[in-house]
Amino acid sequence: MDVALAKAWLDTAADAIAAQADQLTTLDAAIGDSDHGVNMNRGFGAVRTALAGAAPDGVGAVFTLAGSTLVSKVGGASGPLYGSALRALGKSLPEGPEVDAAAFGAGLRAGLEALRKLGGAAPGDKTIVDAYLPAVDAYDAALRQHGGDRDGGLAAAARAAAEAAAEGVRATVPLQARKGRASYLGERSIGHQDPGATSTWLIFQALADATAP
Amino acid sequence: MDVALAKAWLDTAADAIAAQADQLTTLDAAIGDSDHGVNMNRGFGAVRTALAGAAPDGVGAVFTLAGSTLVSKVGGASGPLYGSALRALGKSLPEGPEVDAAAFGAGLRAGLEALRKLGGAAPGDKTIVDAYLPAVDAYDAALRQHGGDRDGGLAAAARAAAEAAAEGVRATVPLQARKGRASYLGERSIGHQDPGATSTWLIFQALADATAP
Amino acid sequence: MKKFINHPDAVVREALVGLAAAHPELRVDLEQQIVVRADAPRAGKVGLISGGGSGHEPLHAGFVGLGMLDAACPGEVFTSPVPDQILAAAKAVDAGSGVVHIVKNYTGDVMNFQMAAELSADEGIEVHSVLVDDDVAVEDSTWTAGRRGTGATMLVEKIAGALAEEGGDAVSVAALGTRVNEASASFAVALTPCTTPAAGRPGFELGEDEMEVGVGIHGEPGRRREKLLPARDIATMTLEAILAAKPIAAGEDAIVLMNGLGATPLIELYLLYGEFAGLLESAGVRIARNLVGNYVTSLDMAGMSLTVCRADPELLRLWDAPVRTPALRWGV
Amino acid sequence: MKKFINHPDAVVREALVGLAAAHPELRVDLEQQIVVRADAPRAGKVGLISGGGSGHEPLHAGFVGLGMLDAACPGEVFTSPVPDQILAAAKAVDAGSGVVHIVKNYTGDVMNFQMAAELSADEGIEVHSVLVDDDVAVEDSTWTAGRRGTGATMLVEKIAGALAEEGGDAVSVAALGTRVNEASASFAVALTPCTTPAAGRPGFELGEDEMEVGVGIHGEPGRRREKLLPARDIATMTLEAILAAKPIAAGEDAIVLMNGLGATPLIELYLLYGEFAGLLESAGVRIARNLVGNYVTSLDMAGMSLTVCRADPELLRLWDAPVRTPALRWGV
Ligand SMILES: Nc1ncnc2c1ncn2[C@@H]1O[C@H](COP(=O)(O)OP(=O)(O)O)[C@@H](O)[C@H]1O
Ligand SMILES: Nc1ncnc2c1ncn2[C@@H]1O[C@H](COP(=O)(O)OP(=O)(O)O)[C@@H](O)[C@H]1O
Ligand SMILES: [Mg+2]
Ligand SMILES: [Mg+2]
Ligand SMILES: [Mg+2]
Ligand SMILES: [Mg+2]
Repeated sequence: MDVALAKAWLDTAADAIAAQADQLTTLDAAIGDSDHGVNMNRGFGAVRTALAGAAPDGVGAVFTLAGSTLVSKVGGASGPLYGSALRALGKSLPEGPEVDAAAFGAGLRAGLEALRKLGGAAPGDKTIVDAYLPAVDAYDAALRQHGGDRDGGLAAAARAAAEAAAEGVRATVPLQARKGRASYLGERSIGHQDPGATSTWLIFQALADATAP
Repeated sequence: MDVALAKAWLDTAADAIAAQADQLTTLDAAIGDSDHGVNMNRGFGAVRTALAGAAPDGVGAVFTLAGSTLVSKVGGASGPLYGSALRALGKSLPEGPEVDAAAFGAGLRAGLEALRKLGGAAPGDKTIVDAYLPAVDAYDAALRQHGGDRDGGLAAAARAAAEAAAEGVRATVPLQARKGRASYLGERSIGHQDPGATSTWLIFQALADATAP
Repeated sequence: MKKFINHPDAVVREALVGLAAAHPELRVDLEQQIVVRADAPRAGKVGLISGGGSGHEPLHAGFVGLGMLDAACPGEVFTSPVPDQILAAAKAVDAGSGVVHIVKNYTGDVMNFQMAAELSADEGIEVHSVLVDDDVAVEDSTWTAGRRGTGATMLVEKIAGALAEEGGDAVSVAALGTRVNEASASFAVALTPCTTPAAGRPGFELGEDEMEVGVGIHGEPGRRREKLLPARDIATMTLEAILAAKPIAAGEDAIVLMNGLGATPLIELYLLYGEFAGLLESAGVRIARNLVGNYVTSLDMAGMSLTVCRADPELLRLWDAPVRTPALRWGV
Repeated sequence: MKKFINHPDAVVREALVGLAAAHPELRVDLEQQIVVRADAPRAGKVGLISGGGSGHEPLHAGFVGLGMLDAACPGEVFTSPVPDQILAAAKAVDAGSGVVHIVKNYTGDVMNFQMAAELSADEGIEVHSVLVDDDVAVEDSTWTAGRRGTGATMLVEKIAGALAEEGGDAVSVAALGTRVNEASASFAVALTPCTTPAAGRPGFELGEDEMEVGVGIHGEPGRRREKLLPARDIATMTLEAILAAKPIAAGEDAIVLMNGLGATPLIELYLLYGEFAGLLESAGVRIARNLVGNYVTSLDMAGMSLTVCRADPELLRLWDAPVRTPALRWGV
């Protein structure tokens, strides 16, 4: 992955989030406070603007800038969580204008760890983690299989990650939330798809789209 | 008219107003503040209670008590207006347990004058006056014709008054209000039936019902 | 109808029970349905009395206390009080210096206060009156019952109340109240109708994209119905109506009341206030004092009214004078 | 959606423009989106900072001023502020005595204030925190994000603010804030959902005869949905939930906040207060102080919350201490 691809991913994610913002807000209305789409759209819009106005010299710098932008523009739960994840991803990457699929995969996992450290959510709590964790697991598994591909397996790993995230999103429906605003609902949170997991899937789907050959 | 008939009239009026309270309030919603039925019902309910608890020794005393009760229980525009009218009616009647149809008719007109003096409304202003004035005119005209009837013409005069009041109510529809709350609407008051004129008709209809042979 | 009530008929009475519990500094007479300053009557002080239909809270009972009203007479919801109530209030507050009625210009209010004034006179209480008719949405002509009393009522109560507290006599207090009214103009816009407990349904209907322009505080329909506009345009049309009726020259001072009608959140009132402040500044008018909040309401109506009062140093001084009431408090 | 706004994205900013115009005694920084006491930083005084999503006005900006907050950080509607804002507020009010964050317990608020605390520490500003979690509608267990911060926030801001004004140090002010929170319990009931400007539609749906019991102040659905009940029964269920979570013995003092959620008229709040006062009296609890009005709101939600804080003489003394802010003012 090079700087251009990193930017393309975030741009694609911004497009997907803009297109799905209403849907994300509707999901948040059911078990939260009706702002997840608005928050994510404000954040990724700001990321787009920040990246357009900056010339990051490395892949890591792209993600660090994106993460910092989310932290300072979003607020709410999703701002610090996604912001910290992207910042951790950026910081974990080796310096330079290009990183290989393995390093990127490790970075994604570093992002997950940062997010989990900040939010304290375990798998099954009906949060971002329920899409993010299966996505990085699937990424790693696919990479082991496709590491010899022309792009080092990035496209295949991203596709696998997106699919696993989608599966993870579906699996949030029957869960009872134990973190975030949805947890206030207790059993009434059961039967609803988690908004944050859904936006995580959009971001991994954007990765698959941006890396597709 | 004797004390019993005077009370019967007010009781009948109270019944009619209770039955039509919602309708009066709906009319008031269109060009006023949605309380005319509530006001009239509270007032005539109080009149019923007051009369039940008192033993007025004359016809005039019945109406004076009823009028004072309306003044002290209703508020709004209709309380003072109807209250003053009934008080004036009561005070204008000769003392004693019975009055003839002519004295009663003069009393009704005295009530109208008191109401007009207090409210300042002219015919055509879309108010109580537009039902009350034609009613007393019709009463007097009928009395001239039926003065020789067994009851001194009371029943026929009351019937004529009720019919004229009904006609007066219908005639308020195309009028533009110039008094009371409906006047704020200017031209938008046109096309609506006046609530106060409507309650006046109910009261005259109650008189016709109570005096019917 | 969704309301925190027990029974439509008991709303006013039960709210007074709550008022009494919350404000031991007030004397709430549930029998007479009046709210009186605990220290009334006060020797040498003219008694300031207002009242009107309930449903406009904090008006009037929320303005009883030091520096404002001596008594309030709450009627049934949207129904003026009855003469007996107003007479009882006069008896409770008159210390021989007379009383001043502050009356909003509605047919019912005017008649009931007038009857009360006659009863009071019969009892030897001198009564003066201030008629408040600031709502410029209504044309003031022989074709109407005249302009309605709305937002300016609380300005009259505050400023006349300050003079009464200082020891002004009944004639001066009434004259000052009249002067405040004459200097004031108001205009209201509603986004939703209101529902009285007794009626149980909204007083009028408004489409999802409509507003009622020039609405009354009893849910009386307004001048006209229009498509909902951005706050900026609503502010412009409101201020134009106000300044057309009561012009204020550039360089003059004004007291501005940015008032919510009951169900409009404060964030919207502040946003609107920002618009009005910008427009008044452009017109060269100096907002010397302002209030933003729910002061003269219309039950659960979503809407706002603006009141602009041309002020001189005397009005400003009396505006700033100490006041301690449930709904307005400063300087003490 | 019917609101007095220009554009959903501009609501918070434009309301701050209005706040600035209405309250020249506050410094409103539109760039950083913070509201600061004009006289901050004050030597020797710990800086009290709160903030949270907008839509709860007057909380928090309406409580900036003498005897209460030094700064407020309003986030977007129902979205906690970002760390940059909170850091900017800390820099604006810290006079070397450190700052105290008053944070409502929501995942987003906690994380953003935490990040801001780290940034502030990096800049050499000592930060202490009070976490407010008074809403007993939420079970406080490892199965939830913990109880939400609601009505007690303004009690914490008032009482901790009074101690800060007296010169209390950061540790004592934070400890006192925590003590007020621990002594407080709140519970809310909504009759209608609220609509955020950005979403443009209500957060949940309620039938014409339903109420949401234990609702959150962000329109989060509550514990359960029920048929609408008379005010008396709603009061009973509310108070039971509160006293079950935080019992108060007969003979003890309480501060009671009868709070409207934004679109509930004052007449209903007073009626409810009467019910609560009666119930508390029966329980032998003495309401030493009370407030009735819209203090911690939820945009245009029709609803109410009750907060009961067990009070001792120190809390009452600090409650009575002078305060001068846009939304709370006494003693000065
Ligand atoms: N502790 C947590 N860890 C991981 N994700 C969380 C946590 N708390 C909340 N979330 C996610 O955040 C989403 C809500 O984000 P958003 O609506 O933007 O913030 P807020 O809840 O502050 O309004 C939830 O759907 C959930 O997936
Ligand atoms: N000046 C007046 N003279 C005669 N009738 C009037 C006058 N003003 C109002 N009314 C009558 O009163 C009716 C309204 O009564 P009501 O609704 O009880 O009082 P309010 O207008 O105070 O709410 C109107 O429909 C009208 O007929
Ligand atoms: Mg949310
Ligand atoms: Mg009426
Ligand atoms: Mg009325
Ligand atoms: Mg949020």
